Parts: sequence; C-alpha cells; structure tokens
Amino acid sequence: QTGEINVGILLPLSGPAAPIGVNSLNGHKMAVEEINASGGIPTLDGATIKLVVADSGGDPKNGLTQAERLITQDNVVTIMGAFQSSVTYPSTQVAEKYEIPYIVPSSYKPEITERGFKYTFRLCLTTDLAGREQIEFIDRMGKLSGKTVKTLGLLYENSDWGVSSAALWKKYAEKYGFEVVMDEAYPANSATLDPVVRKIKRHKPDALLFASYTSDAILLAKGVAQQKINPMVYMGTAGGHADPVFIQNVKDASNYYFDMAETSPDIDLPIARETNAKYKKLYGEDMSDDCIKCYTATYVLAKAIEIAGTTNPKDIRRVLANIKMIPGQKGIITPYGVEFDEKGQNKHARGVFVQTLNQKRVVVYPSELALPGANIVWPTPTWQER
Amino acid sequence: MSVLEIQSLSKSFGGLMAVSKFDLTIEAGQTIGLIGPNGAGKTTIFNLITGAYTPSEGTIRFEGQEISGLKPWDICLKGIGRTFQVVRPFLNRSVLYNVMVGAFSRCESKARAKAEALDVLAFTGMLAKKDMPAKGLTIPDRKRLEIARALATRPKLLLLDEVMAGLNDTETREAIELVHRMLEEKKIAILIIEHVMEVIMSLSDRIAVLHHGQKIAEGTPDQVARDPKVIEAYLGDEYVAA
Amino acid sequence: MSLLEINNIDVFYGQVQVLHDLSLSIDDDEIVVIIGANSAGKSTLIRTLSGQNPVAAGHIRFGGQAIENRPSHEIVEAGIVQIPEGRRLFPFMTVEENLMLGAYNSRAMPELKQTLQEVLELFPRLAERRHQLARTMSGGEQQMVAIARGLMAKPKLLMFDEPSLGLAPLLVKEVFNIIPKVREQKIPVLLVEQNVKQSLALCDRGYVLENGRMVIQGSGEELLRNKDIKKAYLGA
Amino acid sequence: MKDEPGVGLSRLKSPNWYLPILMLVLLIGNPLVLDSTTYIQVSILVLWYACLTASWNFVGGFAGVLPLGHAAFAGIGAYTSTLLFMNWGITPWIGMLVGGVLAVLAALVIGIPTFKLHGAYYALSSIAVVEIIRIITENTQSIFGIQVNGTQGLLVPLKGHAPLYFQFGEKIYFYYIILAILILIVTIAYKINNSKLGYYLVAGGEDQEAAESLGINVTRCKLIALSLSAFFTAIAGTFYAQLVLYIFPQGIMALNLSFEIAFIAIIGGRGTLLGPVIGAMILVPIGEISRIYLSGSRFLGIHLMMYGAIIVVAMLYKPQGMMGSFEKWYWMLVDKLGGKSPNAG
Amino acid sequence: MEYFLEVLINGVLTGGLYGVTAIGLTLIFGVIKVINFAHGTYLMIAMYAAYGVCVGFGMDPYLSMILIVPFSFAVGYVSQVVFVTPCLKAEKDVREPVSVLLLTAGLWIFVNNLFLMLFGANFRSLQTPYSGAVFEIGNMMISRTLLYAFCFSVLTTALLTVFLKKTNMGRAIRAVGQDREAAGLMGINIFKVYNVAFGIGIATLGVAGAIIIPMFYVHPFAGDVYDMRDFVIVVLGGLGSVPGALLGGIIVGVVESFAGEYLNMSWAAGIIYIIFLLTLFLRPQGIFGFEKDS
Ligand SMILES: Nc1ncnc2c1ncn2[C@@H]1O[C@H](COP(=O)(O)OP(=O)(O)OP(=O)(O)O)[C@@H](O)[C@H]1O
Ligand SMILES: Nc1ncnc2c1ncn2[C@@H]1O[C@H](COP(=O)(O)OP(=O)(O)OP(=O)(O)O)[C@@H](O)[C@H]1O
Ligand SMILES: [Mg+2]
Ligand SMILES: [Mg+2]
Repeated sequence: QTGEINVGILLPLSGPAAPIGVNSLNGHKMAVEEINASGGIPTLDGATIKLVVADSGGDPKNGLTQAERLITQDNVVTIMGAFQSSVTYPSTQVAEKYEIPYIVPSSYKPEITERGFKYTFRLCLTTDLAGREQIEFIDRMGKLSGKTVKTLGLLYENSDWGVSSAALWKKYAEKYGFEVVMDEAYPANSATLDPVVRKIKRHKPDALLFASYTSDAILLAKGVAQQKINPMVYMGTAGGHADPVFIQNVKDASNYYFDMAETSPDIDLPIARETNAKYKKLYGEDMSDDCIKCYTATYVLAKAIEIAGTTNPKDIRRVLANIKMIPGQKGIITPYGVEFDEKGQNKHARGVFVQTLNQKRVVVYPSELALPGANIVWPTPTWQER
Repeated sequence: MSVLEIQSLSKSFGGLMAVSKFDLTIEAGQTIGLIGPNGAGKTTIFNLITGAYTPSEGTIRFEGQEISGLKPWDICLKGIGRTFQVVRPFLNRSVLYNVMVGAFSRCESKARAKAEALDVLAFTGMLAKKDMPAKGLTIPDRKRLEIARALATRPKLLLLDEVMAGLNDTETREAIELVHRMLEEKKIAILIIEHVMEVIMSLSDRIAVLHHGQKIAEGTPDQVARDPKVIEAYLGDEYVAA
Repeated sequence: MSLLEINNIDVFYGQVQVLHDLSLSIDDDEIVVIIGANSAGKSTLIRTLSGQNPVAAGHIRFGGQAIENRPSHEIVEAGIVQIPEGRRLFPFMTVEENLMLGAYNSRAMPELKQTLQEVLELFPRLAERRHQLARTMSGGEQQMVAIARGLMAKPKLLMFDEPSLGLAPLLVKEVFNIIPKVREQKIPVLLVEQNVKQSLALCDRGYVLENGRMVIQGSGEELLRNKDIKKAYLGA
Repeated sequence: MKDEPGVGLSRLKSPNWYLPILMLVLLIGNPLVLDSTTYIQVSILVLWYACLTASWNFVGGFAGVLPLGHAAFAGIGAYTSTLLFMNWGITPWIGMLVGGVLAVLAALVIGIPTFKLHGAYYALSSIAVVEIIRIITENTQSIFGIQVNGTQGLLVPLKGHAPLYFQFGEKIYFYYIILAILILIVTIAYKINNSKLGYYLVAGGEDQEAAESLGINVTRCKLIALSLSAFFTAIAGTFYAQLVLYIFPQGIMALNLSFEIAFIAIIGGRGTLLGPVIGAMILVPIGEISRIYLSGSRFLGIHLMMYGAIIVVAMLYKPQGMMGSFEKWYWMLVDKLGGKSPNAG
Repeated sequence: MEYFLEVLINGVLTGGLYGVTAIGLTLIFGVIKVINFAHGTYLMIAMYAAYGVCVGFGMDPYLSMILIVPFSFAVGYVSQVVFVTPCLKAEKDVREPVSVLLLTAGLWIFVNNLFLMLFGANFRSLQTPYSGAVFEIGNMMISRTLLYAFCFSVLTTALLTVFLKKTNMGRAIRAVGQDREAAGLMGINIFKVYNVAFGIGIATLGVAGAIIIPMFYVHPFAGDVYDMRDFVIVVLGGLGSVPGALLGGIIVGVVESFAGEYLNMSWAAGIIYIIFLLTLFLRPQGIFGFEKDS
C-alpha cells in the first residue's frame, strides 16, 4: 500500500451553489490527476493523492458532519473547501480540534482567519481586501483618464457575502470621497429585478458595483441593457460575473463589465494559460476563478506534503505555515504567490481586474498581468455609441 | 327562575333576516318543541343560543344570567348542550373517545372521564358500539352518539336538532323513550327541533312555530296543530284531517 | 328477466359484513320500496348498486349486463341513477349548472336542452330560480333540485335514499307526490324510506331488510297488512 | 402497558416493561459501543431532528393543523441565546430558557390570529410568518444597539471546552444533552396524549365547531400546544447554535428547515407519540449516508433525488406514516416474547 | 408622475406574469384540495421544454406554445395517473390529504435534482429579437416581452374561466372540486377529471414557461423562484379561483414593484407576506374564495 494520501474536499455539490461546487471540484481533480500522473509525491515513494469528496449542500451543519467524517472515517490528512463562508467557518473548527490542516481556497469571510486557528490556511482574498481594491481601482482609473467617477451605486445580493462587500465599499467610498447614491440589497433568487433596474435608472450612479450570483447578475445585466442605462463603469466582484455562463446568457450586454477577480485564465502567465487550455479541452469551458484557486490550492498542498515528506497532518501544517510559492511555479496559476501569515491568511492574495470585451474576459489590470494589447475601455461607451 | 329566557332575538345574514324578534321561555324540566318550514330559522336559533353566532339584537338569559356574546365553550360549561343537525362526530376516533371528550368538560382525570362516558353510553344504549370508529356509524347512530356526547357534558338544557330524522316509527318510539328517560333521570330541560310530528306532538309541553324567522304561533301541541297559520305554512291540510 | 337483478351479494365495510347473501329484483315501470331498521344496510345496498361499495360475492345484472364492482360513472352510463341521502348538491353552482351536471352521461348529454326544458316544466319553482346558487336554496327546494338532477340523467332506474329526510311535513307530501310523476315518465323507482306507511302505500312491491338480510317481500298492500311489519316499523 | 399485573421489579419480566427500557439503554449506550465520532455526529443530528419533529408534533400532530414554519422558533431560540451570550456573557444554558420563553411569546402572538384559519390557509400562513421573521432578521443590522448582523449572522464566541458555557471539546456531551431533551419532550407528549388536553387537541383538530359545543376552547388548547412546541423547538435552536457555533437566518430560520421538520414528522406518522421520532431516525441517517456515499459522484444531486424518491414512495405506500407498521411489529414482538399487546384481547 | 405610472405599469404587467404561473396551482387545489409543492418544478420542466424547442428547432418562443402546452398537459396528466391518483385513492375520505401534499414535495425534490443531473447546473438564456426590446412612451420604457406575457396571461385566464363555466368538462371539474362522491353519481369519471384537471393546471405552466424564457433564465431550480410567491397569490385570490389567481398575481406584482421602488427588493417579499396575512385575517377565504372552502 505504498501510498494513497487521502485529501478531503468539502464543497456544495447539491443545492443552488452546486455549479460552483462542481467547477471547484474539477479544479481539484485536474490538479490531482496531473500530480499523480507525473509520479505522485516524490518524497513519499510516489504516493498518489486520492480525493475524498463530501457534499455540504451549502448547509453549515452538514459541513460539520462531513468534516467530522472526512477526518475520522476517511483519515484525510488535509481538508480543502468549503466555498460558502457559512460552511467553512464551522467546519474549520472541526479540523482545528483534530489538528488537521484545512486549506480555504475561496471563502471571503474575514473572521475565518481571525480566530487564531493554527490549522486554517486561506489562499484567497478577504472581503475587506477585495472592497478596497475595487474602490481604489475606480479612483485611480478616474484620475488617470480624467474621466472621474463621482457617484457609486451598490447592488448586492443580501446574504453574508453581498452585505459584507457593501459594507466595505461604503467604508472605502468615504475614504476616497465617492458619494454612494444607491445602496441596494436584493434577494439573489428573484423572479424579477426590474425595480432595482428602475432605481439605477433614477439615481444614475456613475459606477455600478455588483456583488451578484449568476442568476441575479444575468437579470440585472439584461435589465440595464433593456432600459439603456449608461453608467460609466460596471464593476463586478467575481461570483456571478466571473461565471462563464454570465456571458453566454447576456451576450453583448456583458461587454465593458469590469470584474474584480482574483485571477483569470488569460493572465500574462504562460502556465496559467496552458492549464486553462488543457482544462477547456477536458471540460469544455474556461476555468472559473474558484476552479483556478482550487487547482492552485491542490498544488500548494502537494508541495507541502512533498516537503514534509510524511503524511502526518501536524507536519504538513508546519510546512504550510512556512511555505512560499510564487506564481508560475508548478501548479501555481494564480497571479499571486502563496505565503501564509501567522493567522493563516495568504499575504499575497490580491485582485486582478478583468474587463469583458467582445464577450471575452480580458485581464486589463494590473498591467504587468495584462497581455500586450489588452487595453482598458474607460468609461463605458453609451448604448448609442456601441 | 326560568332555565332559558329569550327576548326579542334577531339575526340577519347580509340582507336576510333569518330570525327576527323571537321570544321564548323554558322552565326547568320542560320540553319545548320548535317547528317550522325548512329555512325558517330554527337551527339559527340554536346557533344563537350556543354562541356559534352572535345575535344582531336581543337577549338570551340562562338561569337568569345573560349569555349572549359568550363563547360556545363557556356556554357549554354553563350547562347548555347541543346536537348538530348535520352531525359532526370526531370521525376518526372511537365512540368512547367521542363521548370522553364531552365528559372531560366536568372532570380532569382520564379515568373519571372514561367512567362517566361509559355511563352515558349505557344510558343511551350505545355501549355495544363503544370501540367502533365514529365513521362506521350510520346516520341515526351518529345522532345518538351526538346526544351521548352532549349528555356527557351534564347539561341542564339540551338542544336537540332533528335527532330523530331518518328513524322508522318503531325506532322513533325508542328515541322518544330515551328522551323521556332523560327528562326523568337527568332532569334536564329540552328544546327540540323536529319535522316528525309524532315526536313533537308526544314530547313537547309547548310548541313554538317559526316561519321566515318569525314566531307565528306558540302553545300546546293541540293548539298549534289546529292553528290555521301553522297548517298553511307548515303542516298542510292532511294533518287537520288526521 | 327483470330489469335489475341482484343475486346473493355480500358487502363488507373493512372486516364487517353489512349485506348478507342478498337478492332482489326490479321490473320495468315498478316502484319498489325497501324498508328496514336503521343500520339494516339500505343505504349500503343503494351505494353498492351505484358502485360506491365493492361487492365481495354475488352478482348484479342490469338490463342483462353485469354491473357489480363497476365504478360509479359506468353505472350511471348504464342507466342507474341515485339521488343520494342528504341531497349532495354542488353548493357553489347554480341550480341550472347542477341540473346540467345531472346530464353528464352519453345518453343524456345530446338531449340536454330538451330534458332541461321538460324537467323545469315538472318543477316550475326551479325554473324561477335557475340562476340561484344551490347552497342558498331552502331544504325543500334543494331536495327538488336533487330529484330534478336525477331526472336529467335520463335514468333507466332511479334510486332514492330517504328523500323525505329532514323535510317539513308539507314538503314531505310534495316529495311523495313527485315519485308517482317519475313513474309516469316510465322510469322505475327504487325507494328507501323510513316513512314506511306512505311509501308502502305508494309502491308496487316492497322488501324488508334486517341486519343486511332480506327477510320479507311482497306487494305494498301485503306488507302494510303484515303483522310483523306493523310491529317492527309502524309502531303499532 | 396498562393493567399489567405484578409490582416492582417483577414487572420487568414482562416485555411490555423491559422492551422500552432496553431501547432506552440502547440509546444511552449507543455512543459508548459504537465509538466513532462521525457516527456520534450523525446520531446527534438524528436526535436533534427528532427533538424538532417531536416538538412539531404537539401542534402538527395532536392538534391536527399543518404548521410549515417551525424554523421561526428554532431561530428565535438560537438568536436569543447567542445574543445574550455575546452581549452580556449570559451562558446559553440560561439563554436557552430565555429563548424558549420568547418563542412561547412569539407563538402566542402568531397563534392567536393564525389559528382562525383552517386547512391550507393555516399552512400557508405559517409559511408567511416564518418568512416575515426571516426577512426582518435579514434586514436588521442592529436594534437597540444590539448587533443582529442581518444576513451575515452571528458567530458564537468560542470558549473551548467550557461546559458552563454550553461548549464542549467532545461531541459525546452534545449527544447526551440532546438525548435528554428528546426524552423530556417525548415524556411530555406521552403525558399530554393521555390527558384532557390531548383529547381536547384531537377533538379540536377534527372538528372545531363540534369541539367548542362540548366546552372546549379550541384556540386556547392549540395555543398551549403551540407554546410547548415553540418552547422545545427554541431549545433545539439554541442547541444548534452551540453545536455549529454560527447562525444566520437562512440556516436556522428558513423554509427548508421548516419543511424538513414537517415532512419528517409526517413520514414518521404525525399525531402518534413516537412516529415523528421514528421518522427522524429513518430519514436523517438515510440522508446522511446517501450524502456520504452518493455525492461527489458524476451525478450531481443524486442523493437528493433518492431522498425525494423515498418521500414519494413512502407516501404512496404508507400515507399515514411509518408508525403504523412499527407499532404492529413492536406488538408482534411483544406477543412473541409473551407480553401483552393491546389487541390481544 | 410618469415615474409613478411606470412603476405601476411594470407592477401590473409583472403581476400578470405571476398570475399565469399561479393559475395551475389554484386549479389543482380547487379540484384535489392539495397544495402542489411541485408546482415550480413543473414550471421548470415547461421552461426547459420551451427552451429546448426554441433552440433545437429555432422556433419562436410564443409559437412554441403549440408544442409546449400539449406537452405540459401530458406531463401533468401522466403525473396524476402515476403518482397522485394512487395516493388519493388511499386517502379517499380525507378532504385535504396531507400525504398528497408530501408526495408533491417529494416529486419537487426528486425532479429538480434529476434535472440537475441531466442538464447540469448552468443557467441558460434564450436570445430572441425582442428579448431586450421596449416600447417607449415618453420617458417610460415598457418591456415588450413583459407586455406580451401579460397579454398571454390575461388570455389564458379568460379562456380557462370560460372553459370552466361553459363546457361540460369545465363543470365536471368544478363539480369534482365541490363534492367528489356526488360528482361520481352524476356519471363523472372523477379520476379522469383529476387527470384532466392536473393536465390543464400544468398546461397553463406551458404557457407560463414559453412567455418567461425570453426574459428569464432556465435552470433546474428556476421554477422554485416562483413557488412561494405563487402560494401567496393563490391564497390572496382565493384557493380554487382562476380569475382570483390573476388578480392575486397583479396585487403581488404591484406591491412588489412599489416595495422594490420605495424600500428595496429584500423587503418586498416581506411586505407581500404581511399583506397576505392581513388579507387572510380580514377575509380568511381570500378575495375570490368561497366561505366554506376556507
Ligand atoms: N351562516 C349563514 N350565512 C348565511 N345564511 C345563513 C347562514 N346560516 C343560515 N342561513 C340562512 O338562514 C335561514 C335559516 O336557516 P336555518 O338553518 O336556521 O333553517 P332551519 O329552520 O333550521 O331549516 P331546516 O328545517 O331546513 O333545518 C336559511 O335561509 C339559511 O340559508
Ligand atoms: N363508511 C362505513 N364504514 C364502516 N361501516 C359502515 C360505513 N357506513 C356504514 N357502515 C355500517 O354498515 C351498516 C349499514 O349501514 P347503512 O348506512 O347501509 O344502513 P341504513 O340501512 O341505510 O340505515 P339508516 O336508516 O340509518 O340510513 C351499519 O352497521 C353501519 O355501521
Ligand atoms: Mg335546521
Ligand atoms: Mg341510510
């Protein structure tokens, strides 16, 4: 039995967030297949990684049970997951108790790394960082182009993620001197968002900031196009706007949307683009943000195990706490490196800005990540000009 | 003191005056018959007395106390029991269970309620069917159950709404017998609605006749049966002959 | 061969046998009455004929055709129509709609307009109130609607289950006036009644049901004179 | 179990006595024998659901109405104890009782108008009530200076292993706590079932008007039932908060949970003493096991499909719930062992 | 003022759309006395079917109704035969059989996840020439698809109302709803009527599916979005009343539109529920409902 290393994956594979769960899972899977195909973990006689997948259904108490099960029954050496912060938050407690590392590729809730846990490591941004980057970007672009944004409209689904994003937008808007003329929470699964669209029409904010899931991102984009509303800037916060399905559904109404993603398949990082091409062949679509982070997280873990040279979770944790990886290194296809601070938060996590041009997402900022020729369109042309 | 004293009782449904200016007095131990054509307002009067409807106007006194406006359960606890014209047993429960529900109104413990219920069932001749589910009873049996259930609340005044419909002459006789025994052993006053004249005539001390919500006659059975207004509105001429 | 023949049927409610080895027949143009104590099984018999209760053993033939254990609607189709105990009108429909529903079978449907005309002639009071909701009609009027609805079906046999139940004496008389009118239309009648005297006076033949068994049968007059019946049902 | 001859210990020879005791012993010994934390965790969930369904049964079963909004009470319990703990450091052990009392108050406020409605109208109104409570909570950031945090929910402050604060390092504690709560609920249900209140609830559920004519204040009885139900549901809510240590409106006061409670209870057998508990003991493990073994496969949502299929099949073959069969088997067993079953004569 | 008018018009039109999604629910309740928890699921099936036909054959969504409506009818008819009827037969004395309610809930979970398995979790939208089109009246922009949807829903309501009032089958459907045993005694094959009623109820969702897809998305859980709102609508309009469903839909649409406008969409649902409860307390049988039905 030279070696199978069980790694637990906790994701929402049923319920409304299932599509994201599946995308994320695919990221993990592709990474594991690559790692195993290229000889497994060299320091462990080529032991292979085996994913043990658990479905949280997006429900915190299921998250608890499943984490418990992954650890005590499947003897996983590490857990990765769990997308929804509401699941990640309680399930990391289980891992902490059993002293099993828990890598969080994509849960934004700041508190997850604020409890002094020693076994929780977050790869991605927090809401706090994301909000700041978005406002900063709008500020900087306005100053650079001379076409400054003065007023903001905040549109966000009314659960944890949306509401906490909005709180931070407000905080940084004040700091950077923007006026918030519209502050609109809405339920993600609405049959119509027309009233929200009409409000945008009435308040005419210069920039629209979205924290949307796919369904509402689609409805809002359709509505704005229909009512021919002309804001200077659309700014998404990954989520629905990063879902490849968004463009497929709204077609050219998706043009000129900025999206504060953490990464993108087309960043100026060859390995990322190659990986994406390979993925596209396998799964028929581009890698989503979450998919990329999960892919990367898997490689981070593999590296940690390799360095540790053992499958003892405590050793893996020790390695993780000190690991240092840079973009472009094997498997690291995020635009930022990986290095965890003492709380377990990735010090380098940051955003990249993507703009949809001709129904394709293009990395436009920061410029060192943008491909040559990828230029920002600022401000958005009016509907008449398009 | 009269058991029940109704004065100038009226009830309208929208535009329809179902009962208007109805007066009636019942003395202890009496049986009063209430007759009238279909839709005359008889059942409505029961519903008013028992608090299922609130009167538009008028007073109802039970043992000298005003009871209109009280809730149905309070009125029951004061001592008025009723049956429903369209019977309403608790269909999915046994006969015994049905009667125990009534008996609980006078006691707290299950054992007491059960003993009480068995008594009443014996009294009404339903003991043999005590474990049958109520939905298996025929309509006359359900009516009997309805009486038993009401009796179990130990009423001082019992309102019977067409409990003898659907009985043949012999069965009717037995039922009349039961009512007589109730009057004697349990000493209750009875207000009875019935379309079967044999019953009404032989049971009632007095009869009130209702037509379009108004009382058109009141008196002894003989007086009423000869009243031309009653004959015209209700009995038909055959009865005069008979 | 009679129009309706019931041969030795057994009927149960769950475990309890209600009808035992029961036989009965009805000929064309007859009024047949069934009397019996309550719980004797009279309604059960009618319900069984209408397909509302299953037959455990025995046969029922109507016009030569076996009809036991057929669903209600097929039995109506065959021509047996029941006017149920307690009227069972459709409360939130008008009188006219109720009547039209009466004709919901392939025999009656094509002639609906004409039958409606005839029936309303027979019950002028209903003609006046054809647009009134059934639930707002008085008890007697409702009984009339129920009978009229039965006639709308163009029945080959009409069954009444205690049609006088709960009616004021005047209306009882009216109901007993209607039944011969039905026969005048050449429709045989099966009548279940507690009003023993009046119904036996009206019928051609009668049966007595006791505890689910047929115990006596004979012409109306015979039964009226029968001592046992007098004692058991007429309270003499 | 009635009319059993013999006194004291000699009674234990009859299966009528030793079978229930045996089952109780099994429940108590269960985690010690099968010492796997996943298993214990699943058992905790089973018992937690059983508490919810057994509480629901006070109204949904005995009183014969169909409430579909019980998560509201769980939410009230969870939020009350957590807020008391966060803001004033009051231990959830006390917060749990306060939550229960608040839930009772809410039950009264909700129950008085809604019990005027019947059938589907009542059921749908109960949905509206839980939704309103959820929406209000979701849209409230803070009230009277107390941070409610809207949709973001509340994080229960961590204390490590602190029994005084209802936090434990080991799952086994939770197991025994929830088991004790369940036993308490079932005992109360048993008492009610055999009391005046039980008879009155059934009567009121079957025919309100008839019941009222027999001296029953049906609405009051239903309110008592709803209050009891709300109280214990709220306690289960606090338990959840302490187990998961994170609560938010969509998690603890949502329709999903409300439906789940009602559905499990009905599949088990509403209105019977143990039906809802049995429902939880069958459905929750099936849900968990199928989640473990079927999810993550190529077939998205297959375990939920199976769950749905089980409900469909259960309703086609056992529309009155599973309790009927269980009762039959149980008494057959009692008969076999020489005990006395109620239909033995 | 114009602005107010725009909000109102939008509310009415959206409400009309909601109405048509709820007609089937109210019809089925009227006959079988069961809240069909799988209602949104059937809508979702119709939406997939319409989407499939439109994308597959390049058909116009409104034209696709000629296929989708009969298809939905068949789906409803078959579900009734296979699932609901057996369950109803087992509980024939119960007026509002809870087991059937639960059965539909089971179907809801089962079919939603079946579709998730079959078609994946991706959102799909239908692009039509008029998807984003508007009628401009002054500053008001009224969505064309929404206006069409409204027209279809009024038409559907009217047709169905006439059908129920004037045809034999329509009367039979109402009769079965009021007294199934008596209906049987009229010669009505009640189980056939159930099948037809369920079929028609789901067929109206065929209309709904076809008019929704030009402006909404298709997803295995897309129908659930309408579920709770439809429950509110049918109760407001009176369970069992078809015109009531349209009216209830419009009320909900208008309330939602104004609440969305003057508060926000997160509160809108709450406001609707509050109005719903208030209506129930004042008039427990709903606006068009019958007293005895409550
Ligand atoms: N809740 C109600 N709403 C509207 N009208 C009602 C109501 N209850 C009774 N009525 C009407 O009041 C009138 C009197 O009805 P009631 O039931 O008292 O008649 P009744 O004398 O008992 O007749 P029957 O002998 O047929 O039982 C009828 O016209 C009836 O339709
Ligand atoms: N739904 C049922 N379930 C179980 N038993 C029933 C049911 N309906 C009737 N019975 C039983 O069947 C027997 C015959 O009932 P049936 O209604 O036929 O009597 P009936 O002769 O019509 O009496 P009545 O004069 O009271 O109408 C009765 O003993 C009754 O208890
Ligand atoms: Mg009456
Ligand atoms: Mg009978």
